[in-house]
Amino acid sequence: MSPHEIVFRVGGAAGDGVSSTAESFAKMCARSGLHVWTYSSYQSVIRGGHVWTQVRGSPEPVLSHGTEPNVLVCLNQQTMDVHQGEVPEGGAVVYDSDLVKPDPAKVRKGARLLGLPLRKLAQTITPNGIVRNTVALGAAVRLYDMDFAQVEAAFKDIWGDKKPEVVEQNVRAAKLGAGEVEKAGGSLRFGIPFSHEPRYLMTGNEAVALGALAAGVRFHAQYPMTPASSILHWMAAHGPAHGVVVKQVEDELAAMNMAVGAGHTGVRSMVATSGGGFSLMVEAIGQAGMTETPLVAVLVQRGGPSTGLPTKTEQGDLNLALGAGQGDWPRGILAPRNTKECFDLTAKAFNLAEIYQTPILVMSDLYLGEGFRTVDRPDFNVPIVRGMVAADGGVAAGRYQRYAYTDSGVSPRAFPGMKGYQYTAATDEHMENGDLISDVLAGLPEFVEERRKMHEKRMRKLEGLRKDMPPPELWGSPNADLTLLHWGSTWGPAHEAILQVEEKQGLHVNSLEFPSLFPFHAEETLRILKEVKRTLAIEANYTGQFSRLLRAETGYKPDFSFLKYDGEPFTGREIAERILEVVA
Amino acid sequence: MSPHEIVFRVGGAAGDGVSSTAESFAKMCARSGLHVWTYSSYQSVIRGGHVWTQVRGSPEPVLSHGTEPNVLVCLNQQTMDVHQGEVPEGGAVVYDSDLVKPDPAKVRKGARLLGLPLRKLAQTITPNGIVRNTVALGAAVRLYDMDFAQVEAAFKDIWGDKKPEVVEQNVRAAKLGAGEVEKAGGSLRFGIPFSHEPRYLMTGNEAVALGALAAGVRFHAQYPMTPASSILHWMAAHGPAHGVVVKQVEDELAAMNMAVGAGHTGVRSMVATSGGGFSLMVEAIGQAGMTETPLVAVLVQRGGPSTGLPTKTEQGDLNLALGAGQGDWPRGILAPRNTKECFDLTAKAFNLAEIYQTPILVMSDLYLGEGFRTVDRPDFNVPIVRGMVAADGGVAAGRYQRYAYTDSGVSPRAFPGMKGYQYTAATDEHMENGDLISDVLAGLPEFVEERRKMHEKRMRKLEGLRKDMPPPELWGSPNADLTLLHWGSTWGPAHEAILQVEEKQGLHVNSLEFPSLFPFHAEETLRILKEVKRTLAIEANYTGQFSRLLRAETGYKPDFSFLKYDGEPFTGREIAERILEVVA
Amino acid sequence: MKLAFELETYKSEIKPTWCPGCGDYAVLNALQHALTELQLEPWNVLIVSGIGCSSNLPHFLSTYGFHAIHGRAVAVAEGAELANPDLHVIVTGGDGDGYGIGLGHFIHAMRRNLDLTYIVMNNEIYGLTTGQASPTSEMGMKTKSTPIVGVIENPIDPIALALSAGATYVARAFSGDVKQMSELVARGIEHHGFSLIDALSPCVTYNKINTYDFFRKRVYDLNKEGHDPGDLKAAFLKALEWPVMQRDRIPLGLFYRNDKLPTYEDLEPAYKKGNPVTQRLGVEDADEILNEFL
Amino acid sequence: MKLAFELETYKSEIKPTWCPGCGDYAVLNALQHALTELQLEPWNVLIVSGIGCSSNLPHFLSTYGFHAIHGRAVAVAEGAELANPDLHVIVTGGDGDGYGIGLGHFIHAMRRNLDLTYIVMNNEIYGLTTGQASPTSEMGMKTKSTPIVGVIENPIDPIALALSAGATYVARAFSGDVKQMSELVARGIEHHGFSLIDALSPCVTYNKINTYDFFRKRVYDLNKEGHDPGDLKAAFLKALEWPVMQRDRIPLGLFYRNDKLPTYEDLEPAYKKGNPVTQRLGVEDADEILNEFL
Ligand SMILES: Cc1ncc(C[n+]2csc(CCOP(=O)(O)OP(=O)(O)O)c2C)c(N)n1
Ligand SMILES: Cc1ncc(C[n+]2csc(CCOP(=O)(O)OP(=O)(O)O)c2C)c(N)n1
Ligand code: SF4
Ligand code: SF4
Ligand SMILES: [Mg+2]
Ligand SMILES: [Mg+2]
Repeated sequence: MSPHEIVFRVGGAAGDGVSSTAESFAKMCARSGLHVWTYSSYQSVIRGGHVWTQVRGSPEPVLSHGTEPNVLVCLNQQTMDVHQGEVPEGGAVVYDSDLVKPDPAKVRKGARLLGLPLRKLAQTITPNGIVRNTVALGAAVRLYDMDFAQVEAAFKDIWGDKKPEVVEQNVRAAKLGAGEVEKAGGSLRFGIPFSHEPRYLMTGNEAVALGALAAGVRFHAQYPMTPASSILHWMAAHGPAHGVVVKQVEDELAAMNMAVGAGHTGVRSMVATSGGGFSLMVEAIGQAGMTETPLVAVLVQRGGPSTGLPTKTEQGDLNLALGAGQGDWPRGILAPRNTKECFDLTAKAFNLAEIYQTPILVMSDLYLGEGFRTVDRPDFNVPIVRGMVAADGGVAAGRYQRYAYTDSGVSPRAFPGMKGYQYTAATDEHMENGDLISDVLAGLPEFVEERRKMHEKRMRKLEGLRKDMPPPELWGSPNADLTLLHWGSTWGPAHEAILQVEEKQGLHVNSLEFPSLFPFHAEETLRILKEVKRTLAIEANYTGQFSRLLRAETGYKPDFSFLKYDGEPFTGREIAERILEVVA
Repeated sequence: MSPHEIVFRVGGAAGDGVSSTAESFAKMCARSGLHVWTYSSYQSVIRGGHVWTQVRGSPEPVLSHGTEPNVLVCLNQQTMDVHQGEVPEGGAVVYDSDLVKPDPAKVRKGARLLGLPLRKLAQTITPNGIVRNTVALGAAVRLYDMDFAQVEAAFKDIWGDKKPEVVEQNVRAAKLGAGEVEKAGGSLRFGIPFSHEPRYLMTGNEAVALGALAAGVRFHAQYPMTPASSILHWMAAHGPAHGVVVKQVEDELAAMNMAVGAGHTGVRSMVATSGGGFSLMVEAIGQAGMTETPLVAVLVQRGGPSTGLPTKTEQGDLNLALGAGQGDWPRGILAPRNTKECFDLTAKAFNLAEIYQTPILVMSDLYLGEGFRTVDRPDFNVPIVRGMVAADGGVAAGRYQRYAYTDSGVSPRAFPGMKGYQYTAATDEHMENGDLISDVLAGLPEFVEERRKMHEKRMRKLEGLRKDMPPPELWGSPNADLTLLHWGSTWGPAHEAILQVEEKQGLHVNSLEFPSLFPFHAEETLRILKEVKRTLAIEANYTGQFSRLLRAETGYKPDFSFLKYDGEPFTGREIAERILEVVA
Repeated sequence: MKLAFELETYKSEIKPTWCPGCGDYAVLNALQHALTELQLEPWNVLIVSGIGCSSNLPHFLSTYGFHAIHGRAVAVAEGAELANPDLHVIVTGGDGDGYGIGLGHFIHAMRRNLDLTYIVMNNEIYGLTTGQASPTSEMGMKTKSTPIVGVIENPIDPIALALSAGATYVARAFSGDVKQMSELVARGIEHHGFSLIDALSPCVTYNKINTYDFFRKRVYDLNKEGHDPGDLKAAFLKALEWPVMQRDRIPLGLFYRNDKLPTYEDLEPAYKKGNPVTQRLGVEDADEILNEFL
Repeated sequence: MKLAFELETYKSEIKPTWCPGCGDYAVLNALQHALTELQLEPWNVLIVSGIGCSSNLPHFLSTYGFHAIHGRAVAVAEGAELANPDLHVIVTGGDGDGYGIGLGHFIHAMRRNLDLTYIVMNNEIYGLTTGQASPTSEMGMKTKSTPIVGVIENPIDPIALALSAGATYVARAFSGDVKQMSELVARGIEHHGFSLIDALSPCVTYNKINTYDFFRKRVYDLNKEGHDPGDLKAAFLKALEWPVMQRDRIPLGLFYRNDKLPTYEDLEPAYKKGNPVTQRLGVEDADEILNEFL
């Protein structure tokens, strides 16, 4: 059985260059016209440990990184020990024959064992053997019958014109590897059709950064934290050329407070972090809610609690996002399901933040944020809606009412620098003109009333915001026996599972998914839920944080749940298994 | 109609000594054998503004600070302007006749107007007239027919033996005021029976501090923040004599992290703060959950969001408490309803924290935390249960398993200093012995399993914890037409309202109340809710945070709600009105 | 010559809510004088503060203001300044706010040498929370939070910290001398880089030790005594005089000034495209950006 | 004489997970030597760290350890030390952890002069997060987060900050000289009060500028050059040498030591009742406490 798709896995120790090898390979796949999806399993250490990356490439759209690798590259013995049994019939295990020994008892029947003296071969090109991984890569390229032109193009892309000798060495190394395959049986003859129409390949984090850039972000503050760091890296490298001030700051408290200061002056402002860092932003994001300052906060979740599993995925920060900041204030929470939505919803978040003058969170996770996926060309021509601004250039008649009571709860903003609109924004409760209630007026009957009105004004924004947030979406056959409920990155594996049980078991399963989580579309959700039969909630956390939100908002309790909290992303296969269990 | 109770209100500007005058008066009431309940309305400013305190004293137990004052003392014109219309027939308005003018059109019929040259009278005693308020106090004492012996005793208590001349001056001043009343019609003849059996008078914050002391707290770290500051003040003054290390530290991050360090060494450790400060503790409290470090965190809520209404009350930090810290970790949340429970539940919190080796939150609010209430003598003889500790003095056989898997999820603790039990506690995911999973092992099949087991072990504690947390309580007539749902300080006004509508309208209303909020007693609550007719949820916040929790946990949605978010505490009267509206 | 902006122009409708006699009145006054001297347009000035008595200051001015959360004023101000470098961003607040909870931001901002002016109303106490020890409270001082043996921590030496951290304009003023203070503030605002003015501003309600009198007896003008603000090492030695070395003489004036160093804004590459606030949004060259992903 | 505790005694079962050549091996080694020299009982030593490559250190020792969250190690350690002053509490971590996100705690701890020893593995980079600028990164250094013009902030001068903040033992060591480092660490642990050892500990993976070689060419022993650690002013001048004044000569050794000042623990009134960890819980004299409320 030839699989018609690539599932390439390379493993070694941290420092072995596993992920850069896999990235090059992913790029080659995308350039060959395949749909690509990657997953990197790594640990919180710079050298050592066991890391591996899987690259799935297929002429058809893909929805997960797949399961069994049909080519496995073992750069060290541990990789062999851990993964050798997973390569199916027809696949190949490539390994460094000087370092690594397979256990024939564990390797599956029909999987080709391809031991190559990788380092020695590499040393024929450079004495330090630095191109070792490329030799293996070349072997894989040959095993999959990929076009060598893409190899060359990819290396050129990576090292550019600046290091032609490196490109040349790598191309030679890849050819060496390919030659070895030739000697040992040739390709695997999967017959994968390559269109050679290059596809865009990016991580969710990069898509977030691109979406922000398209939407006109002009200030980005971040403190490094896995798995959000690559947003900072991309922004720092590319933002300034587009006029974006990008700052690595002293901590996440500073990041959020700076973003508030920047947002206050009228630029589109943003932070990105993971749960631990977001925990430190909790006080300051409430400040933005109170001063009605727009900003976008990207929260890329990882395994918790506390430092937890820094390099593993989870969806465990929803309670944190819902509860961030003392008291009630209007927040919006968007949750992209895939790379495209990372771009789209981030761009949208900037509009919502400015229209409603309040922080909008974009919640993703390690699986989505760090994994490479092919996408259609993102459309940079996103609408830019800046919301209500006080008559620019004019002068306020009388005292400017920054927090004027309105039906929508939104009041026209003015920015420092605008003549005649001077006011002071305050985190204490205040009146329409910004003057404090808290300092000498609180408790006086008319100011009790004022407080009530101002608090209601702020909270009223949630109504408009809800309407502007993307509603829940029912995907799949309309009359399904089971409806999956999920959010965020579970989208891919969930869809894959649905297609799988449809194809294999003839089951009709659909899924109700939530690109926005707050303010919650309770009515719409209930309307949909009334029509469905049974439900299975799928979440990557222990307590079912989304299910709790759903129940708090609608009273609805999913019939079944599938909770995973071991740090690994869901696979289509395990969701399919759970579906079968449930409908049985 | 003579009211048989004291409702004394004194108002002026900040800096006028309003609250200390009221405190002295409250003390006199308590010493006279009355039940006392106070409320202070003040603002976030040190001088100026309009502040007032109400002291209710009654031979019967009281449940709120009451509404209309039967003696009002106006130290400035604004107090007169704001409050003069509230004094009912038979009451009296005392005011400084040189500064303040009543508006006869606004004063109710039958309220006695008692203008006294307070400052001038005071100046006959000390040239700076510092005892001005005491003159007014003396007038009130006389108006209520209180025993002058209590006045003297109270002043002695306040200034002690150290300042006999101050005591003497104040007694003389009070007598001057009383003399003026004599001249102007004598007492109000309420005929309040004074038992003169002194009662204990304290704030909720003091009760928390006492409860902690009784339970053996040995480390307390805090950063000042209204309305939690008085916990620090009391502790700083009294803790060290009992061996408690009490530290005002640089910020709330430090407070929580220090408490974690202290808890780790084996002392009973505590922090206190309000919502803004708790926001800064969010990351570090998750650290305690992960390292399984016991500690008690007291969260005294005030008006939000952000800096909000620093001197006003609210119950708006429940979402914050429920969501604090990325990922899932086991937390307990207790919510005392009254001063006695502030003592009891704080003491209990220390036991729960050590038994379950995890942070326990005690949530109160400004109304409860800062208000003075009479209580029965707190019993310091609280049980002290320290939970599982590794064989003290012994030496661990093999490597000590700090996080050994157990059915309860609780593993025997060892403390630094115990020979042979050395281990490293880590916020990264770890194994039974504390070694990290996250650094080189995460993602390997057996450690995926290990992570799952460790996470389940931690979260399993919630089951035991739930059983040990005080369950919901149904108070009042068993077959009521309406059941109130509420938590925390709403207890008093809610009970008052229930008694009121029972007495006046013959309505049967009871209330379901929740001294613990998390882990939630879902089954028990549902069992009770099945038996009740209609429900009215009463909460001091905008979004109904408790109602959302209730629904998330049980699916139950209260039939009606009464949400208040103007910073003022509920009054029995307004709850009664809402009850009538609802049952109409 | 008639001024475009009189002192009155900078006053807001709101009367300060401080206690009568509070040192913060003098700071407000000095700041108003400095703004008048510099004739800054009120709409191009942004005053950022934290939380505390002192942090109420922005409300009393007719400029733009941002009354942030406790301890974060400097960070908020950095964001505003970076987003719109054409604004005159001035940070005001208390010793607790800036040297206590906000200490990290304070030092990191100085090492950035951002073009900010920071005026700390240092009253050596927590005013708004009714009298707890502050990071500048003297050893032994009894407060609500240190009632038994008093403060047992060394006070922060903000001048030495600022010098260590790279601030390029470091001064100390005293509310008892508004003239000197407004001069130091005006020069600080003018200064191209981070300027700190530690303003000794007595809290008449809660600090009965560090009163006007206390300071009047001890302060002296270090510049009049020949200190050269161009000499960093000398500045350090002056910084240590008080509160580290002794309690008897307190130097006021300009400790250090260095106009030769580039500011953060001078070095920030994004400004090549202009002030972020006035840039057109959207991206011109999507292709160039996207090609990297092909 | 046979030692009760050999060097080996202090090693845990876990092999360090640092990159081969990482400077942190030397720090671990120096610490083990210091513990051995001082013959501290492993069960009475608590090593507290934050998060970072360097912060993994406690796992490699056979003492007690607390591997806290990023930037909070000092605060956690203060709590542990205050709760059980009989422990030897040592804090270890990175430059980002201590001088970046943790800067506020660092300075406040020093002004308390708590009896803690703090060893900062200063590699001038963020190691664990794969190579961003740290607060001690040099101006101009290109990193993942500063790829265009490099770092544009002045580096933190931890020695000057420590001296400004009141630390009573301030030293700098280098991973290229384990002997000197273990000597400085041992004296720091012995020292009664807060001791800082800024340990220059190259990150061989992400910092290609501040390498062993870089340091070897520049370091010198300031004590051998006659510096008197009793002289605070001289210590300041030495502190400024690098990185403030120049880049060519980097002083190592003991900048400052003052044994005459009381520690926080000396002044804390609660210890009259003994070590909090060993006190009996509960209250003896409820009446006395309660009478205040009558
Ligand atoms: C996170 C947080 N913690 C605590 C507080 C309470 N608080 C308000 S002002 C203040 C300190 C005020 O002292 P300082 O900054 O010196 O200003 P001052 O009132 O003396 O001018 C504190 C602790 C707060 N608002 N937020
Ligand atoms: C609140 C928070 N923010 C960010 C991180 C991510 N993080 C982990 S280690 C680290 C910096 C490490 O640098 P350093 O402290 O210098 O240690 P090194 O790895 O260089 O030894 C960061 C930013 C975190 N764990 N927690
Ligand atoms: S309390 Fe002190 S700092 Fe606050 S306004 Fe009054 S005098 Fe000023
Ligand atoms: S990345 Fe750098 S600091 Fe981290 S272990 Fe490797 S060499 Fe050491
Ligand atoms: Mg102050
Ligand atoms: Mg580092």
